[in-house]
Amino acid sequence: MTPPPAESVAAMIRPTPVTRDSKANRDLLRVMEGGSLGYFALVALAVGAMLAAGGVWIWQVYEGLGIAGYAHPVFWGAYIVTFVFWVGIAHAGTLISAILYLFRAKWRNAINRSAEAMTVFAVLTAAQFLGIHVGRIWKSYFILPYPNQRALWVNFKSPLLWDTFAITTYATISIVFFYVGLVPDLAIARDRATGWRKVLYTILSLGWQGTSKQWKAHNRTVLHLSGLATPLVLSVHSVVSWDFAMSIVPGWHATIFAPYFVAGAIFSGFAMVLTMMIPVRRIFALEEYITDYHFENMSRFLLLTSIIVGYAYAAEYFIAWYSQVEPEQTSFWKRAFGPYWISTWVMILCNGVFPQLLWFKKLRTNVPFLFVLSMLINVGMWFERYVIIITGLSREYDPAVWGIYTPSWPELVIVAGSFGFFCQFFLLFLKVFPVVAIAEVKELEIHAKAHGEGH
Amino acid sequence: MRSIHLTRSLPAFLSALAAAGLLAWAILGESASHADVGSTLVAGSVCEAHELKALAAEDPHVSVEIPKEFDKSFPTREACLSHAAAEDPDSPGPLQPIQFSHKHHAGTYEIDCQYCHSGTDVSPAAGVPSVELCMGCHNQFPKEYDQLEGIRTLKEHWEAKEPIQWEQIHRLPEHVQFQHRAHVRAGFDCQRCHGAVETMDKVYLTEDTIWWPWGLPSKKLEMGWCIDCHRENGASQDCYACHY
Amino acid sequence: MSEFDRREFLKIIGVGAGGAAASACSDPVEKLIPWVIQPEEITPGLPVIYASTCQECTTGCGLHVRTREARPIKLEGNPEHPVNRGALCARGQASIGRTYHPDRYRSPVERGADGSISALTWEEATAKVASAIKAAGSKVAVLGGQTGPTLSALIDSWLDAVGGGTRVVYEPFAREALREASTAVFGVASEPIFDLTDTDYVIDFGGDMLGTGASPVEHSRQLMGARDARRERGRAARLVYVGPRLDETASASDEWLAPKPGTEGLLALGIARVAYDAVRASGRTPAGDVDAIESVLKPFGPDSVASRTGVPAEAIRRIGSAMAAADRPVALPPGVALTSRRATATNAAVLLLDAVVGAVGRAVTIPPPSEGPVASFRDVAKLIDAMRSGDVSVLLVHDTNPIYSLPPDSGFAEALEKVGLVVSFASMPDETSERAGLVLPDHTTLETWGDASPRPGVRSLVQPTIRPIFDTQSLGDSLLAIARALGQERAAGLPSGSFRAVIESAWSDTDFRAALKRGGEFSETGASLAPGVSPGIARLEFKEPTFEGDGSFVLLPVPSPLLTDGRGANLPWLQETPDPITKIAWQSWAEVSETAAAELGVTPGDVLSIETPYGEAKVPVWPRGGIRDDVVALAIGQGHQVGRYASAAQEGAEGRVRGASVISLLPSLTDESGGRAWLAAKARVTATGSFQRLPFTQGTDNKRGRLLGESISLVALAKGESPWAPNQGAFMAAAPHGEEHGGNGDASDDHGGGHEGPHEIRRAFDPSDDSEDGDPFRWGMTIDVDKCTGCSACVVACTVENNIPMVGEEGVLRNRQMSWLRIERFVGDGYQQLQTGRPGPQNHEALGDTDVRNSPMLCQQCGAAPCEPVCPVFATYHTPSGLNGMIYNRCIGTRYCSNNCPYKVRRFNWFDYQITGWPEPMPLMLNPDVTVRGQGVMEKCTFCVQRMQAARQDAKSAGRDVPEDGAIQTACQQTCPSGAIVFGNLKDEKSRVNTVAEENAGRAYRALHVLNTRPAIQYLAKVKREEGHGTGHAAAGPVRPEKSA
Amino acid sequence: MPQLLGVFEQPDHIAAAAKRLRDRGYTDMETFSPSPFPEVDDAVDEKPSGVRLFTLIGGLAGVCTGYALTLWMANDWPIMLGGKPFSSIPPYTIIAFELTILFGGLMTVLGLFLKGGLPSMKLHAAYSARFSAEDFGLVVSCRDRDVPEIDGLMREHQATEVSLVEG
Repeated sequence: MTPPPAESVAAMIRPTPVTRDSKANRDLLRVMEGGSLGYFALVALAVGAMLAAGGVWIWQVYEGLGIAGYAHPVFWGAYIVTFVFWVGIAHAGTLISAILYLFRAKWRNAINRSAEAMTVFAVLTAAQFLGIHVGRIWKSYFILPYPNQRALWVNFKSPLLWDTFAITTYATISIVFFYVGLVPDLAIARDRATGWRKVLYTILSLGWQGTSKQWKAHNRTVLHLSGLATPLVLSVHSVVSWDFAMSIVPGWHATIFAPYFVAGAIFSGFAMVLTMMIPVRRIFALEEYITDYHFENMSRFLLLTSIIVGYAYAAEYFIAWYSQVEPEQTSFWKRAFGPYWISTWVMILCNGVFPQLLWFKKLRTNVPFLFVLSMLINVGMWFERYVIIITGLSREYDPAVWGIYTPSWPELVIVAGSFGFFCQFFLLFLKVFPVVAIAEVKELEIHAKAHGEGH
Repeated sequence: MRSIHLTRSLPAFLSALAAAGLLAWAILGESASHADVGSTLVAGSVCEAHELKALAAEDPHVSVEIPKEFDKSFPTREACLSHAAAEDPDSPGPLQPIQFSHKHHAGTYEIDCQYCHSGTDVSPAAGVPSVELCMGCHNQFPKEYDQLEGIRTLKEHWEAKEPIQWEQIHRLPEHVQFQHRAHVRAGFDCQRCHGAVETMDKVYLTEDTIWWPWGLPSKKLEMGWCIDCHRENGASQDCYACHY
Repeated sequence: MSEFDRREFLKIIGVGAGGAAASACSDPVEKLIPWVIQPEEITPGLPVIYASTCQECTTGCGLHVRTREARPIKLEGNPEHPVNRGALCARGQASIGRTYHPDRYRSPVERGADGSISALTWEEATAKVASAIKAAGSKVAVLGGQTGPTLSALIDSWLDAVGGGTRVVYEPFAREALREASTAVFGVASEPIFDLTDTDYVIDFGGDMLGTGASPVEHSRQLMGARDARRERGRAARLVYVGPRLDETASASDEWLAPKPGTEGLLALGIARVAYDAVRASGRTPAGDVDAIESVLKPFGPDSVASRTGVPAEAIRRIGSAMAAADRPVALPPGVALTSRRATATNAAVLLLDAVVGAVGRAVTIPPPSEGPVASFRDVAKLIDAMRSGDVSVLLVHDTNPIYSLPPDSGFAEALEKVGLVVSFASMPDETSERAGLVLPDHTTLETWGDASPRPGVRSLVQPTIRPIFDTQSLGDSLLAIARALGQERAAGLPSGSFRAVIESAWSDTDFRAALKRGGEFSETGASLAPGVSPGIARLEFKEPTFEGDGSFVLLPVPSPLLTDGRGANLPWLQETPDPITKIAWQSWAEVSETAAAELGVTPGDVLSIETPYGEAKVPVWPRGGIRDDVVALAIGQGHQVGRYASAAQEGAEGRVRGASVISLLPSLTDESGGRAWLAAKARVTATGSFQRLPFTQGTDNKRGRLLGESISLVALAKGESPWAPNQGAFMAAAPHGEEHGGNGDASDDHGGGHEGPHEIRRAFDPSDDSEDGDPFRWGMTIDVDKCTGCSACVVACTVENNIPMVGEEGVLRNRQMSWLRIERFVGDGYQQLQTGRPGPQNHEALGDTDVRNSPMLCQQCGAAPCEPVCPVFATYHTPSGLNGMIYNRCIGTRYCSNNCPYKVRRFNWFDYQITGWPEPMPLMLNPDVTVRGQGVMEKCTFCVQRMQAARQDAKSAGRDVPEDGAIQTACQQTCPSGAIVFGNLKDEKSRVNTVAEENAGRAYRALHVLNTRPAIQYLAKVKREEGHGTGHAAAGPVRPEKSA
Repeated sequence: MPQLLGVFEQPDHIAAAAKRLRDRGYTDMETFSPSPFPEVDDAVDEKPSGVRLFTLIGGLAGVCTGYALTLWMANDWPIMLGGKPFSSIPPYTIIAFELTILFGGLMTVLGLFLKGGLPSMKLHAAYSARFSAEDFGLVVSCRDRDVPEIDGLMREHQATEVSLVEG
């Protein structure tokens, strides 16, 4: 064989031309740059709220749970309410990334990243409340089945233990899922970043370079994680609902609870995604990536889940009446017309009635309206849990010891702090990680380009 | 006070004596038999006297001088040694307000545990003997025993009608209700939990650790340790047996 | 858990002999402090029980003082004592707290002119008093409450010895009118004794004998024994109550009449007249002067009486003839609340009725007049005059608090200013001792010697059971010391030794040691007379009393069953125990009828202004059905300014008055014979427009037909089959009362359940399912709702036995009270009540309706306990003996168990109550056998497991492997005056807990058993004896008009 | 041994190129693509990734652990609760389920790392930022004399440029 002609080889050796970056990269990485005064103001607000709550919590540990508004027989209050609320919020992320992934609903690409992020942060926030609400936080490690000198284990029959397992599993899996999806984008960022970000992304991106082996494994992993996360997300909120359904409290003890809670969770989760993404899209001018089309799809989901939730409300009342069990009837009567009627009607209006407006396409595509509605739904869903927990407990079997619970200010501070806790993470996320799954968005672009060239 | 001081540093004191003895023997050889006053050892208390006698007995070359007032049989040598050992800060266990030696009482003289710790068989609590009980015996003992600091302290308490504040060694948490009588009735020796007290001059918490299959230790008086024994002997594992 | 714990006892064992409590308390826990000299009878770790006598009121119940390491930890009734036979009331249970009260004087103190306080030694104090007395000559006066005979005699001889002077005995609740009446009717000046044993017809003219009467514990026992449902086949006692207000006795009665306040005497005469005719018709003649009787009775025909009292003539005739026909009837006189200005006549009328129906000499005995001074309000008035005119230069006050308990109108406070030196012997500060120049603090009952003679044939001893905690001295010794300080010649007339010696010499006629062991000398054959009616009765004139003031409401001052005349107000245990009727704690309330409330336009908690010519009080209102429209009732006892718990100091407002004192509204008037008249004022009642939340512990008395406090009619009971058999699960009790209460039947059909209810349970109840097969026990209880009067003795007993903390008024306002045992009070079967909004507390009483069910609610120790499986850490679990265990040190405080408990009997330590709530030296009374709970853990009734464990150990030591039936008594059972609670082993067929339940199988039910929780507690339904009467509520049926706020 | 880097703009082009080269026997090749394109990955090597096995093993381990843990602990010290059996499968199934998911998920990620060669310390010499933009890269190692042929093949399949990789 003869060696190749020298000139042809020489011809090939030329400096590679400077690469032209893709639009998606530029637009989406830009989000992470710098940070306006407003941004830092928000961060300060969030962190402040969290610190205030932390202070109150330390005081509570020192002084005793009595500083909260608990009144016999209502032994669960705002803390558990907020716990369930955040667990609910956590569900949209996994749903969007996992379930829609399995259904090959490509429109998810625009929002799944931020949704997953929310999942992670929401679960972390929720987990705080398990600790905040117990009487002896310093002994709460008893709840873990760890080998100990006492030779004493834990009670796996208790829904609270199911909770512990479900929440920890959910936190782990959603973090993993979030990160795995992030790796290719981190590589993109790595290739363009400088300074400390360069170092950070180099480490986090694990030397990703999009080779065929990597993509193969990656696709497979995402598929399997989606497959695992889908039943998980359904189980988690079922388990949370069983905290109530497994008890004998009138208004809690209902078979409908698991599906009802899951639907509610997805409902509130989507609402929260909207609440967060609408401003983000506006501020960072991402209209091109997060389009009204995405929002409309989400509002379709809102409509669907709202109908399910509304149906659950109706079913509860029907069963209470139909069962002819006096305590059940009383409990539900008190719910609607008793001391807590305001909460109940807030819940019914915000979750059951207002979302029906989404039947109109005009409103589905009206972003400001969606924003307001999503806010209302968040409020409504918090009150849903409040109504279920508090009214259930305040009117039980022994009329002699019915009681009224009203949250005390320390409780409310801590609840507010939980929002700060959640938001600080989300704000941080905006500046550190690509807010949209760039690689996946690009996949669509490239396809489009290819087909644009008429194949 | 000197005697007390000497007795307290008894081990050092003895080794010093031995050294002195050897030195004398090395230098003076045979002539040490009529050693001069300089190398004569003088006892400052009955307890020292006991030690010097013992020394002289095993080494005729050492010349010891026992003043008349210290040439007594009481307190006995055992008493002196126990008393000294009971206040040895280097031995395990906390120092008690009185140099009381369980070895001396329960070991040497084989006094039954329940003679002092009465009620163990009928009551949940094991009684701590009253000063009166101690005095019951110690009143009858010869005056010489007052040379021991412990005895003097005891009598001071008795005069002042002041209870003695012992250091507690075997202590369970507040939420444990222990029934001594149940365990005594079941025929367990005190040693099962309290260790071989009759061999201790100064009582301390003996080491007794069980290992669970999952590789964790449970130390004496910890819950796992109790449970282990309860399982071994088919005793109740009802939480209410101990916690209420 | 908490630093301050049962080990505290080991720490201070030395105190028993060393007497250095204060110093010992500060020692580190790791110290073991034995005795210097160990008393024979004391084995550390084992309780020692001493017999003594309760001094909380003048009844004189026998005590068993349970001590651990020479420290009283619990008071129990002395089973041998004829008065209380082992039971004890709430007040007696709480009185242990006096000894450990943080307010107590630590030593004698002197109050300077500028109010400055300075501590004195006893020598100084004694010297000061002595010199003052020397100077005063005969201008010395002793004002004190009723004391034991020996002390009383000593005081008299002491007065003579120190140079004369006046002595006044003053008891706010003295029953002078009764003594006077007995003088008039029988010519014997003494208080008759009423024995309800085996009575078959009892009529109480407003004495509230079961709550605030002369001897509630004794009368509860006797009455409940006499009307035991098991005797219904024979002739169980009927109880008729007469009074303006539905109080404890009325709630327990079969028929309740509410005549115009003050006309009870007239009603008695009316009944007596009917009875008299019947008696004569049956050929009997009442003993005594028949003409006098007839002349007195003549004007009181049923119809005229009916018009004057407002009681239907039919009732008068019926009751009259029933009394005459009865085999062993008895009528009891009115109590404090109804001592009007004609109290003597009223009492006389009642005694006359007794004489007419032949009760005298049987159920009613007249003891010979007691020697020694007796309480007299007239003497008090005299003393006040003397003080005002400066004839008293040294006043010694003991065992009483006149500044609080005398109406301001009496002028005592002003007169006190005129007294040179006031010496108080109070052991803890009260309004009076706060104005005393010198305080020589007395021992408490548990620290001192003494005796009492409740009645002829019964002498009982008081003996010290603990070394004085503080530098105090018993009254007797103080007096002797003063006398000696005055010099030999004066002291000569007095005994030389200590007061203890005085007691011993007083008891020299008996075997003192034996008496000490038994608690006294009891021979039921006390000398008593059975005189006939004397002509003296004709001197009395019987007519309606007069009232001061022009208000439209009669002001009814009700003695509190817990705080008595206010002496209990500084005991947190009593403050925190809800009032048996209204379920309000820590506060005062004004009771008016619902119609009156509607006219005033007030709802519960609205503050009323109650105004008499003598004063005004602003009190939140509690409208109720069970009170006459023309009456406003206020409980006596609150309204203190002094005392950590009596005043609002507990809420951090030092010196602010807690609640309101009704006494400040009352005139200082007397009845016709000089006794104090309480029912003497009319009040003007207006709404102030302001509102104050009342600390209710029970929001509604409507049980909504749920299976909680049940009742059953004689008809249904006779049928024999239980309406609550396990296979008839329903939230609504399936119509137990037959047709005339058909309402309930409808209820059950309307509102779920009934026989075809969805919650049907087919599984029969077998206790052996609920404990391990190997285990000999399944602990259980039988509670007789028919016997429960709601007196709440069990609540206090439980609190003291189990180291349960107090949470104060704020705590109660949030329903955070910690009591493991509460008494639920329901009226009627209730109905499904669908109010809207945030309704206030509900009340469903009605005039004449006695369908009140007091149902003690405690942990049901369920066999299938909902609380157990939900605990993630096994902190609550099922013990082999079938108990529902609660392990505090394992609890992490998720509170799920409480959510899942249908009975809501679990309590949570919201704060570190034990540490913050127990000031020194209160922790010394902690029960060392019960773990002290710290912050953040759940707690609940354990059936007194500490007692079980002890008993099982004792049994084993005694060679038995199980304690025999009755060896274990729970604290609540032990103290229950009416014996409503029986505890025992359900697995043992012959145990009382089983036999009692079987004998009453017809009325046995398990609370909310449709939830299939398989409770270990069986309730026995209340029996409705008088169909038609006492059922005004049921007549209204279950569907009452909504009363929604 | 020279390496040639061909840059493509469309996935199907690079896929075709890769296929063709493999047919010609050039098996030692690697691709860089900015987004997941199965056709590209399969062109290099159609064997499926082995991640699935990891997931399976993890899941099975999880479910076993779940039941073993609960059943053993419940019976190591049996404590009565509301009259329920010590070994009650239904509640324990929940624990087992959660552990299945947990272990399965973690094992899957392990699979990603092992099969995807992550984390890798240094990047491929031919890799550059353009491949995380929109371009596709195909690197082929070959003998010197095969360079022209490969160059030709790549350009044939619309490689925008072909170059030798230094070092």
